[in-house]
Amino acid sequence: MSGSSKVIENAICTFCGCVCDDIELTVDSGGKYITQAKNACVLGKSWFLEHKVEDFPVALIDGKEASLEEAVEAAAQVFVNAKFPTIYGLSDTTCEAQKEAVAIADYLNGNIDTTTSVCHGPTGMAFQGVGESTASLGEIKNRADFVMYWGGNPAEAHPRHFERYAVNPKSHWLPNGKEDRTIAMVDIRPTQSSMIADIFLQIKPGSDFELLWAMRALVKGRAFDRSVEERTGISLDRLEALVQQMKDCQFGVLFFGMGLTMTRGRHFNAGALLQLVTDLNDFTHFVSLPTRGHGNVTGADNVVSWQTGYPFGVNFNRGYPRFNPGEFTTADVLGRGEADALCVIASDPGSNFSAKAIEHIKSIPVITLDPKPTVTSQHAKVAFTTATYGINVPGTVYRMDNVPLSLRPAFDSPFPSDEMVLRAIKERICELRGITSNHKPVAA
Amino acid sequence: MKLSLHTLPTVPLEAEVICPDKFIGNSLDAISAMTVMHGNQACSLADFFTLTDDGLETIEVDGDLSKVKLIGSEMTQGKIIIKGSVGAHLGALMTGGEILVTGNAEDWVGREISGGRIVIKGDAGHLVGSGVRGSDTGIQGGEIIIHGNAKNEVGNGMRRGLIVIGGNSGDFTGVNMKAGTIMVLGQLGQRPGASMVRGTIFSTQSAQLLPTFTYNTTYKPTFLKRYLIYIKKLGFTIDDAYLNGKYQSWSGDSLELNKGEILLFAE
Amino acid sequence: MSSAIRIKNGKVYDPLNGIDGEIKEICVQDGKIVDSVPDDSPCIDAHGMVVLPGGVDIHCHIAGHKVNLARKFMPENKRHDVSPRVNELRSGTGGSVPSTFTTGYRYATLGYTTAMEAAVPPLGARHTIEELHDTPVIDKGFYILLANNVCLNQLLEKGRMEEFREAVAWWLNAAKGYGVKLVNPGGDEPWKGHKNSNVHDLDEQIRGFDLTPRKIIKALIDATNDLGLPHPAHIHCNNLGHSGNYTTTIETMKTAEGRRVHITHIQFHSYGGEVGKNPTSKAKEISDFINNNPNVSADVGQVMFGEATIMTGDAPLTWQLRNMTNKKWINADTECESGCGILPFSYQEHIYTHALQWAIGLELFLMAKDPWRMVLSTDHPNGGSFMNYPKLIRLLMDKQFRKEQAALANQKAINSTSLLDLEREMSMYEIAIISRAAPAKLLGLTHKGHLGVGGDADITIYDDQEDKEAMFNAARYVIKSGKFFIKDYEFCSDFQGRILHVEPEYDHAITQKLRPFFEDYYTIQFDNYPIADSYIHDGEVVPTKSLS
Amino acid sequence: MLIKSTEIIDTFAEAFGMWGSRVIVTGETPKWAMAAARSMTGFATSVIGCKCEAGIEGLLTEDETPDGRPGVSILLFAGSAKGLANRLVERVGQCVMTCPTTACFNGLEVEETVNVGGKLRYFGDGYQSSKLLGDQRLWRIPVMEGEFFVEESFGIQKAVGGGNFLVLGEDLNITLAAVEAAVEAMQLPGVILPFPDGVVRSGSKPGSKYKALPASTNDAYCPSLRGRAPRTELPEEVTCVLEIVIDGLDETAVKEAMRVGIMAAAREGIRQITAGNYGGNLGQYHLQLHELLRG
Repeated sequence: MSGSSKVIENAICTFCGCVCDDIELTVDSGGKYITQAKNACVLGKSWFLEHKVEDFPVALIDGKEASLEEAVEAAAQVFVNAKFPTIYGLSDTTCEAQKEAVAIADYLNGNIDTTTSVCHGPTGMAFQGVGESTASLGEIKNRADFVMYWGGNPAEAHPRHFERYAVNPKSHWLPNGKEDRTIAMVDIRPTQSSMIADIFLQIKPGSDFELLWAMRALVKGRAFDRSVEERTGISLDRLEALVQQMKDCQFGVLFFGMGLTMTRGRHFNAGALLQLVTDLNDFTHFVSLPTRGHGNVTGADNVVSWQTGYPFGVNFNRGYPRFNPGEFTTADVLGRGEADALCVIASDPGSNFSAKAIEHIKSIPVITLDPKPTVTSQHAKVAFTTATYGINVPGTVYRMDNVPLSLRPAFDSPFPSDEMVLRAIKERICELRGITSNHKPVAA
Repeated sequence: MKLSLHTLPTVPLEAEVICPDKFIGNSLDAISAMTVMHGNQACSLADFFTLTDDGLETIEVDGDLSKVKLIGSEMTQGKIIIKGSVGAHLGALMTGGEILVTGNAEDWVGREISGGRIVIKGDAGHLVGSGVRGSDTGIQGGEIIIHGNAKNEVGNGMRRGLIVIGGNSGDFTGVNMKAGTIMVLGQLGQRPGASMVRGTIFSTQSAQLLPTFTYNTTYKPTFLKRYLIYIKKLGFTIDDAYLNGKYQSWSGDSLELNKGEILLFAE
Repeated sequence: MSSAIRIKNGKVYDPLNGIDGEIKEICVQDGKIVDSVPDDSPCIDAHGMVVLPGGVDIHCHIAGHKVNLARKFMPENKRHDVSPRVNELRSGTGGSVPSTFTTGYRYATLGYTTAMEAAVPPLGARHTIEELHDTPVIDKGFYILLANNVCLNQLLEKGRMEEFREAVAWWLNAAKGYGVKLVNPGGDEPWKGHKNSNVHDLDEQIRGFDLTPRKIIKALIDATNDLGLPHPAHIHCNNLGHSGNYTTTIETMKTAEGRRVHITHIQFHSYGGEVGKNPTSKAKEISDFINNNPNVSADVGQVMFGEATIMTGDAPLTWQLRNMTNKKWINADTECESGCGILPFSYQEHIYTHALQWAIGLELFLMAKDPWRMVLSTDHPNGGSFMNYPKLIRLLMDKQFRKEQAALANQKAINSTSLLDLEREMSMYEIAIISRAAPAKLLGLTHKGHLGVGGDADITIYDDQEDKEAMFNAARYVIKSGKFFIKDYEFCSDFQGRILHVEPEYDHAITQKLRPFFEDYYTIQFDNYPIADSYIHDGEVVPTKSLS
Repeated sequence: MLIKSTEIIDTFAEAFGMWGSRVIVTGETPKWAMAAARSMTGFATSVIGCKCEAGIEGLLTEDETPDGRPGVSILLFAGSAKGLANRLVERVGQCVMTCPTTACFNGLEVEETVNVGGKLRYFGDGYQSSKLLGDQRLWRIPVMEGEFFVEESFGIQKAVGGGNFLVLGEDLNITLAAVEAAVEAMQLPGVILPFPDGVVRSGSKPGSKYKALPASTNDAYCPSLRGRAPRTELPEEVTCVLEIVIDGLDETAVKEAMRVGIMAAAREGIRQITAGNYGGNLGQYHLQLHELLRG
């Protein structure tokens, strides 16, 4: 690969859950970095353009450079010597790697959890309680004449969400695009996103549940107390008008973000929203979607679900999967000081978990897989440098609406993929544990 | 039978074998050899506990058991006394018998029980007397008595039975309740009774209720006095003011059947 | 491990080769049935045992987006049905929607070695294949949903039939599908676009299109036949579950005008009575029609009492069921292609409708004159888990057992059917037809469902027991592609099965017509839509008959 | 046998098997509990004409009642379990539910129960709700003043009705004084005296010359018929006879009540104390006076 630059069409950006697949990447003639990322948003551009293959060692053991084989051996030893090994992260890697991670947890009788538990885990729990009505993003692009965002700021977190999926697109059913849609926002403060809204409800912090509950009562025609005006800061007149609009639309959608799911009330907030949308289906077609963050967090949910039956927070201590958020979710397992080994794949709990959890991380052997050094990898017993998915590594990722896509990597990396490292560790664990495997290695 | 913790577990210890039903008819040796799961390692009870046969059927357990889960799980009879604090899922799926804990308990005390009585002298974690995620059914009977505070989701999905919290309860007390009684002698957290269908939530303090609850009256509910006297006999100190006082009665959740009630002390 | 196996002294049932319980030697070499193997080959003495081809499930829901939604949805119903890891066999969970590994192992444990996922929106095909990769042992394929496809509907309303057929072929290739599935043809548009309404008549105009359900059905029956697909159009008729829907079902079958067609879970489409009132059995009318029309085949979609999960592309149906049961509910739309609904369900003996459904399914089995065209399914997990198959087989083989079970169900329902008058007991040969030979034949899988030379060495061996439920519950040996999965009741190895798909020929010019549609209607790039060949790790292209 | 100067006849009181129940009525004040109790035990003297026999067993303090309020304990008896169940529903419904502030509890912890609150609940017109405390199911029926709280099931048990003794006195005043003293002494647990303030003057014999009547005046003990009746049981000096009838939850309680009653009634001026029997063919219990007095 020398001389001319290479162009990758329809490349896939995994920076956020939008997983835009219309990026045109230009790779420099040396095949070492990306010079252009056409169609990408500001976040996507920096994701692609700032990605450089740096001169890190492939692995560190106790902070000292080590070969891949040595590191795999060291990691396998950490794992097999643990009584409660916990694997965490997985939202920024391919489904192929995620599968290997679940296999390791299974063969170790360990614990596995993804970043879902700290973002839309509450949504998952709410969904288990009350169900949902949802749609793939194209249906929203095509049909949604009422679009509402609750507790999120897509303009900044998912810059192309409006343009590609929900606000601007013109379609057979909505030939005038945004003009044919009503855009509503609910948030505790004006944001970049709320500027484009036809309707903006600025609610008092911590009153989402009450507002959703009052809206449900309005939809269902049930009694409720006017005090909700005072509690939420939204007048009943406005609320009634809004609910009427929601019932009257042809196809409504309610997107929601972590402003709803990670504030007090958590899974109940999400559940209230999902139930509101379900209630609205007695009048019209209405769907909801969490605006999920990381590139392949939705894939992690899917892989863990199909392999174990449960979406996140899965424990194999007894030889079969068990699920219990709060009990087997990583922040809790570490916060209570329960895990005795931790493997982090493409995540950095060392920088964002509670002080208690971080203190515990420092007290146990940690294995990290990440393209770059992280706060967590500073404490790692074994730290692998891996290639970046989507840029260097092929594989499958899921968009926030559960639509899977095959990655189109731009150039090779000298580093192994997460999948390769994890498979090597898995195979070594099986050897050490005497687990014979007939699984043929899967061709990439 | 007396058990005394001699080795602190380093990771969660799952010890559903500590249960009268499992011990009955077994020798000390057989009981000592019963399997507990220390993380992913199968160990014996004796690896963690010193066992002494005092000839009594009551099981007495000593030590810091806050990492020991599932004690008394599926218990149908007899008594367990825990001198200290205890881990999650205490008495899960219990149908009879009694468990007494002198210290605190972690989450999921009395998950899905349908009978028996659990008494915690200290505080309890989240989801006291609740069902599992995804299920709409919590406890179906029995009594859970917490003398201290409890965290969120007390009695989630509760269908029958009595839960008493001597101190404060967390958010969403009695959420999704189908029936039964939750008595909180302290302050209710946010949004009590959300989605409740039937049942009673009581508190000696005022509380901010959801908009889908409507005020009925302030009166002296006879049945409540019956309940207060009942729990007084269980060892709670109940002020005469509460025994003879008036309570605000609220109905909800109007999004469901609107047959639930919240009673808040008024005067 | 030598790849040769000899099975001797077993009682062999191989209906495709006309073998009805003969003691016959079966030889296996390199994954295929062969004439003979070297004398020193490993040998199973199957004395006192019954040797059958591996089971073939023509219609189930085991992989893909909606299946996975159902898994995530119901953590509560599988806690007590776990599947622990056994050596390298991966762990999992059961319930009515098992995890992928458990699905593969459990099917194989029952002696089933092939299963077809019945409803995949092409946009979700990649996801389905991902899951099928993790569904071990069995061979599998899937049908793609095309009866509510906006692009195809637009071609159809303009009468561009050739392009329509080309597009169907393109879609099968792009999605790596095995067949074409129709679910509630034309119903998605009113559901998504008109306040959750639905179509109810085959000749009703579909809102927004100059089109009727009948036109869609006809076009897809023709396209599948014209493309020479191994399996014809696989139809979930309109009005599923509604009282009086049997006329819709008969009309749908008539639409085939003598061409091959498969009606799925026909039990759910065999109801008399008036809409909104209690259904009655029209099993007789449906059976008569099928008995007299050899171009039509069906699978039953038997309802079994107990836990189930409703999981279907027929979203309006699940919405109605939600309003009846007041349980948690999922709706999930896929752009331009499909809808989907999910809810937990339980069939209870004492409930009139459930008991009636149970009885109608059995009537359909027992009234079928040609077992080759009325095959076994529970529409897993809709009518109940595939784990119910052994019990269902016993219900068909054992009149006494059937009567005992009927006595436990709602008597008003049972007595309104002819079930108690049906004295037929299916033979082992007939069971081999409805669970093995016939589904393989209907699927056009010439190398499956039989034990003739050249066939796939998918073989199950059971102890010959009086209690057929116990017998079919525990295969003693399961051989898949010549490899032992179960040997003397024990799991002995873990391996992947193949993904079966078709590659009908088409004129690549069609992509020039489809590309602009994708740009307007889809949110993924046209070039990112088709699934690369390399995505299939172990695939098998089942040939189509040439277009000429 | 003589007690003081009173002769105790060597005979027996012939008592009958009945079904009995104990009802605890509480109120905000003793007054309202008693109001309900009086109403509930009214017109319940004899199964001959009232379908049930009832009386107040005793007063209960706040500490003794299930809901910590003042209460009254009532015993109610009827000839059959089914009859008792019907009477309980009628009387709790009409006399307790109607009475301000009251609540109503079962006072008999026995195996066999009848449904009372569970039937009255329908008065709540769908607004009723139930509570389960331990094994006790209780109903809350909204009423204009608040709510009526009533237990679902009431224990019933086989009981003894018609324990009795007759006090034969020389004149009215002496006889009244004797029975009043007896009644006071007989306020014991497990028994009630169903007649007005415990005393009946119209003692009866079974049968009548009038076909429709099951019982008629006890002519052998009517002083005014001494000359006309075919037979008299009265010594010459006796001018007045009063009877005390006892219903109790078991034979022991009835006997004990009879014993203390007879002891209290025996005195100067009371010539004899005897008991009503019908030849021993009608009732299953023969309560021998001498035997019970000897203890």
